Amino acid sequence: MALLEIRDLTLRFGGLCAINGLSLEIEEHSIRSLIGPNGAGKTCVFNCLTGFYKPSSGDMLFQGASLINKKPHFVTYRGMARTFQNLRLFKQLSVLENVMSGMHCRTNSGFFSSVLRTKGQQAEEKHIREVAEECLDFVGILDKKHHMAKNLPYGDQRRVEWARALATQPKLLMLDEPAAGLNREEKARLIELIARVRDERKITIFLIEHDMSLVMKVSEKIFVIDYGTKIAEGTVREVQDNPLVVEAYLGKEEQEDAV
Amino acid sequence: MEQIKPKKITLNPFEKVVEKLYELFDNNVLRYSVLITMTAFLVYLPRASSLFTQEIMTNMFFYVVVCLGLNIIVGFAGLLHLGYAAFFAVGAYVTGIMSATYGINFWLTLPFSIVAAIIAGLAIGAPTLRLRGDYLAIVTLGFGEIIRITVRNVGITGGAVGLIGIERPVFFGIVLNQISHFYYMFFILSIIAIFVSYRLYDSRLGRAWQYIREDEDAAAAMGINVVTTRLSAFIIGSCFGALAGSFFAVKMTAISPDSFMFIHSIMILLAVVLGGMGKIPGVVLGAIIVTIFPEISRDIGQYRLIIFAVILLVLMIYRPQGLWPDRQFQSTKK
Amino acid sequence: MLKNKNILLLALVVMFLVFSLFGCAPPAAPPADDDAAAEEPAAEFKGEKLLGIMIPTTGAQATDGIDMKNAALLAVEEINAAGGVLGYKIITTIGDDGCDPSMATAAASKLIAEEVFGVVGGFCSGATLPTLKLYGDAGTPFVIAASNATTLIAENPGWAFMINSTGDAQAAKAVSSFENLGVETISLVDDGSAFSVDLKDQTKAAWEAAGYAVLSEDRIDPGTVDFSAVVTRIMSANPDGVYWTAYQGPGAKLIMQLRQSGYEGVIIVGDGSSAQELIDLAGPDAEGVYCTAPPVVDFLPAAQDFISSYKAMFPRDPGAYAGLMYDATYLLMDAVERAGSFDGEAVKAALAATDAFEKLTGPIFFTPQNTLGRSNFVLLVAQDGKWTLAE
Amino acid sequence: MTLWEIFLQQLFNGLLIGSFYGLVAIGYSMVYGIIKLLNFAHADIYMGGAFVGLIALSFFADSAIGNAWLGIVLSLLISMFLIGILGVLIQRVAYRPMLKAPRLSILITALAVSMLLYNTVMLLTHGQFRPFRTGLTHDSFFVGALRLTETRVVLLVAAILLMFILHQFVTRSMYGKAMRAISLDRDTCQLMGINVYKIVAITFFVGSALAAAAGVMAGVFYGTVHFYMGFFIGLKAFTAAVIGGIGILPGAMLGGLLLGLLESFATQIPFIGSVWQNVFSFVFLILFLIFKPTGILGRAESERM
Repeated sequence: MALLEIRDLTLRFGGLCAINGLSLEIEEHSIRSLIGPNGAGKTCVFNCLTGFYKPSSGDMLFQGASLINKKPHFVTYRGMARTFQNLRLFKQLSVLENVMSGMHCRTNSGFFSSVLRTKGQQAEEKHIREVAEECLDFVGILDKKHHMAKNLPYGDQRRVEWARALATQPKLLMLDEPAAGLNREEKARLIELIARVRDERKITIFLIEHDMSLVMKVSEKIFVIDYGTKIAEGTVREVQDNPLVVEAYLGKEEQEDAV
Repeated sequence: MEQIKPKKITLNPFEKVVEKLYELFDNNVLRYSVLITMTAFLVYLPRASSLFTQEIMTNMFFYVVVCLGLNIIVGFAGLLHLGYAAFFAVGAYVTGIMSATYGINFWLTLPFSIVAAIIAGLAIGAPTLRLRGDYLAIVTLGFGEIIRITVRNVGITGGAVGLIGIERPVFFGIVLNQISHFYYMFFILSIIAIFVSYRLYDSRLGRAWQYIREDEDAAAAMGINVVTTRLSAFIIGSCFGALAGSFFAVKMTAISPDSFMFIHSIMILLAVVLGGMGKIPGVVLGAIIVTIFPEISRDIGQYRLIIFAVILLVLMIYRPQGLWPDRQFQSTKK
Repeated sequence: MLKNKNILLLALVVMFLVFSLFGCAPPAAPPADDDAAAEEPAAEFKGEKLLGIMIPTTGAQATDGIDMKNAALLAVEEINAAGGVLGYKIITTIGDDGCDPSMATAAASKLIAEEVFGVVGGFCSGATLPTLKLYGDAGTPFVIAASNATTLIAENPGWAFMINSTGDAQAAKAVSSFENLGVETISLVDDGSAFSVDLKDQTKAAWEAAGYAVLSEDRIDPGTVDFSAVVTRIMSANPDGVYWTAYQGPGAKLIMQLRQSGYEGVIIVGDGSSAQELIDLAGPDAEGVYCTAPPVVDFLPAAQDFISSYKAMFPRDPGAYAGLMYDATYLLMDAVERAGSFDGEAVKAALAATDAFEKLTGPIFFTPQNTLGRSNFVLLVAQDGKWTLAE
Repeated sequence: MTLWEIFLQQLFNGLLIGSFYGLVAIGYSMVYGIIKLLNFAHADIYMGGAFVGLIALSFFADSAIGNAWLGIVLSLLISMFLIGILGVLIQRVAYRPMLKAPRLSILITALAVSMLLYNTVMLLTHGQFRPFRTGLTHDSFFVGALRLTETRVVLLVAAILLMFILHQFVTRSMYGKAMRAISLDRDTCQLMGINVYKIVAITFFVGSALAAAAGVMAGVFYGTVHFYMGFFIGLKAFTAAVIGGIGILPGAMLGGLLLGLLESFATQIPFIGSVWQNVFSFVFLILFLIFKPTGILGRAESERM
């Protein structure tokens, strides 16, 4: 059974961003990419999946259970984690605190246990810290855990976001343009990291990306959408040869020239 | 894509001093010795000072408590609350009514005061916290006025005259009726408030508030239920206020609607913003400034609020983090 | 960027200081405005004794508070010029109660801490209330010049003396005035403040006890935008008379709206509205409005000297409560003289034994509850843009 | 008075006060629509408008223009212009540097501006009421059972006229279109070459001018002005804006009229009366926030959960 299944998803939004009868499936332990020209509705798909937008119709099943009408925090609790296209770190907090946020939905101490600092709460805090540090170590920035997030270089801020998403202990990790703003070297490390996340942590990966070279290198299967509709699906080679895809991208370039 | 470069951190002299202090106080021995000295000094103070000083200090401790309560809402969770005095009134009136009208022991009224604050917090928090933060601001502002008008118009609260003859509390056989008693009472309360604030700040719940304050969407994506977490901050902060109000009622022995005007809410908010929202030492500093400043400069009386308004404006535009500097590097321990 | 911020912070601090300096020099204030008179005691005095003045010098009621403070300062100056009290020079200290109960307790504690021998003042009843116990505990005699809610009586541990008639006396005056004007049905309007609600309740009780009907009771909260709905309600009840028990600002608005809506009955306002400001605000609509007022100095023959020396010392009119405050100050000094010492107990006993002390506002003597032994209210009527005695 | 007469009278009272609420609510709504700021200072701008109008009027009274209404109209226009400029200044000095700042900071800034205006006027007037002398007589006449004065009728007509002009301005003019475009998507507008700052400034000018007009009209109507006069009307105008649907201008007008009517009639209900008048409208705000936060005219956009 597929880990994630989208059936006939439609989002009417009044304006730019819309999804039109999209269906796709993501198998466990796979790496899947969603590509498409600007404004094709890629991020909208993510926002629907993670509960930020409420789709107009259609269904989304994660491990067989519907995600319709589920709020973002519940979606995360169920095991889907995401990163954001433009960094959304907690800027005024330390790197470690940022990553610790991921553990929120896996823990449960409340007001009284915090104030009284009960044994259970202390053990939980220790556990949160350990998981967060392990995630930071995994992405390779454990040494910067006490820096304030906003003081880190851009590439490191990206890695904090991945660590934060990993800390939610997801089954599915959704990366929204993870390579945006990274240099060549950082991209290379990203490709390696994506593979490691899948192989070492057994996490399925679903990513949106603009950088075709990166998409070609990491993903096993690609979905292409344009104007909210899926126009192609398949391996790198299959997609590359698909005339619809070529048209969508070339058409887009023409538009850009016109602007 | 804009490349964000790491910022080179330069500190002004005050920030340097505080940064040094932070480093210094990573040392446990030093930290505890300073704390103990300070506590000893404050414990000894009533013996060596006039009633007036004690009154001001009591008032200051009281402000520390309410400011830390509001800080949970405004500073930790980033919600603008403009009717804090109303919650403070809820506590004061619950205690006042139970003790003056029904003769119930003061200490027994405290749980009721908390329950009342929770109910009031739910009543205005639940509908508004689902919406944008601005709504909360105006609703709390309105709520402050409503509570004031309601206690004025209702018989059980003693109407406009208020409640008179609230029983002084008895503590292990001692009737607390001297100003020095209340000095110690509010001193202990403020220590408890500081303690609870620190514990919350460094806890799962406290961090969740800060995540939401920093970025609501990212917090939701990390699995934090934004509405209930906000509501918890709102209610816990309100309970602080209500408890402080209960103690205020027994200290004054008489309460009236005039004690809970909009201006009181504003002064408390000002103290929180002035020192630095979310920073506990900053908030304590703000509470001290707001209570001491008018006393040492009574002459400027009527200009006080204009000065505060200008400070607030300049602060927000040029130094939104408040007077107390941020810690630039966290402790490496623990 | 950070440098820039530092400069701005500096600017903030400078602004702060400038403001404080600006504030330190009270604009156009007379020299006697200082908290404690700083002049060196003249050689003939045995020493100095400190008198506390508790009034609101900030907040919405500051105008009346400052009038009262000035009157007390004038009295003290006159007393010192006449050789002081028991050979001591009297100096003063101000406690600002801000018309707010919590500020008032702080102010009272401050005065007590400064070891004043007695306190004069008290304007807002709500603010005066919580201080009674403090003065009682400290054994400080307190002559209350203006506050007159009946609720004060029960809270008084015996150290406070009220020289303004209490709310019930004013209610009685209002009832008799309405009767004399041939009114049989009234509407009552208050603003929700302690003092105005007290007066409304007292008036209602007295009016109904006299066998007449109260047709409607309304409340106009301070700051309420629109009175027309309330006015329509009063018009629909159509009473012979309307009694407004609160302050002049909203009172003037109410009078104007009533008259503009065609109300032709009797309008009486309580002592909170007895200031000239009411007539200034309401203009021609105020003509013929009555007021149950405390003994305002303008109408007291004995007070002409007071008015001229007040105006000579301060650039303003004395206001409604200055006379009472002046009397309160003199009364306290008189009690000290009679007691022969500044000791609290002795002064308290002397105050209680006061017999027909008379200065500006008529004879002062006290009931066993320490309230004024007679009604001092007068009925005024607005004529040609001025209050004049109606009797 | 018969029940019918009371009804008519309260209906007219409600319409008049409602149109004042509407004029102030428009300012809240416009500013909220365009930069998503709850402008706390708006209520104080209304109050400031009344005082500027008072000063201008005393000027005209001295120079003896003769016709009372002419003096009022002139001071109304002067007040609208000057307060409009004040609104733009406030926007420029206090809000513009904060547009990218966290929500909380800009709200506190707005609060600080409000405190500053409010306390400045309080100091300048020593906290006293000031008479607003217009020289108008209040001879009344009857329309059926309804007792009216010239002042009331003119004010109501003027308020409705102002709303109408605003509506035309927003729907027809280039600025109005840009204004609405910015409220939909500021960043895109910037890309399309719209000078966003200029449009925001114009919004502040128009909103503040309308509040000033309401202030002057309130002065003319009630005969006194006071530094505190803005507080409740601010709260109620905001309620009106929410009732109508915040960011929607016809909604603000509708909400204002509705709230005015509700309040007037509520005064006549025995259990509510004048004592609970201010509480009543606030309860309405809460009810709307619970059941219909988008307001009467607000369309439910694709919901963000």
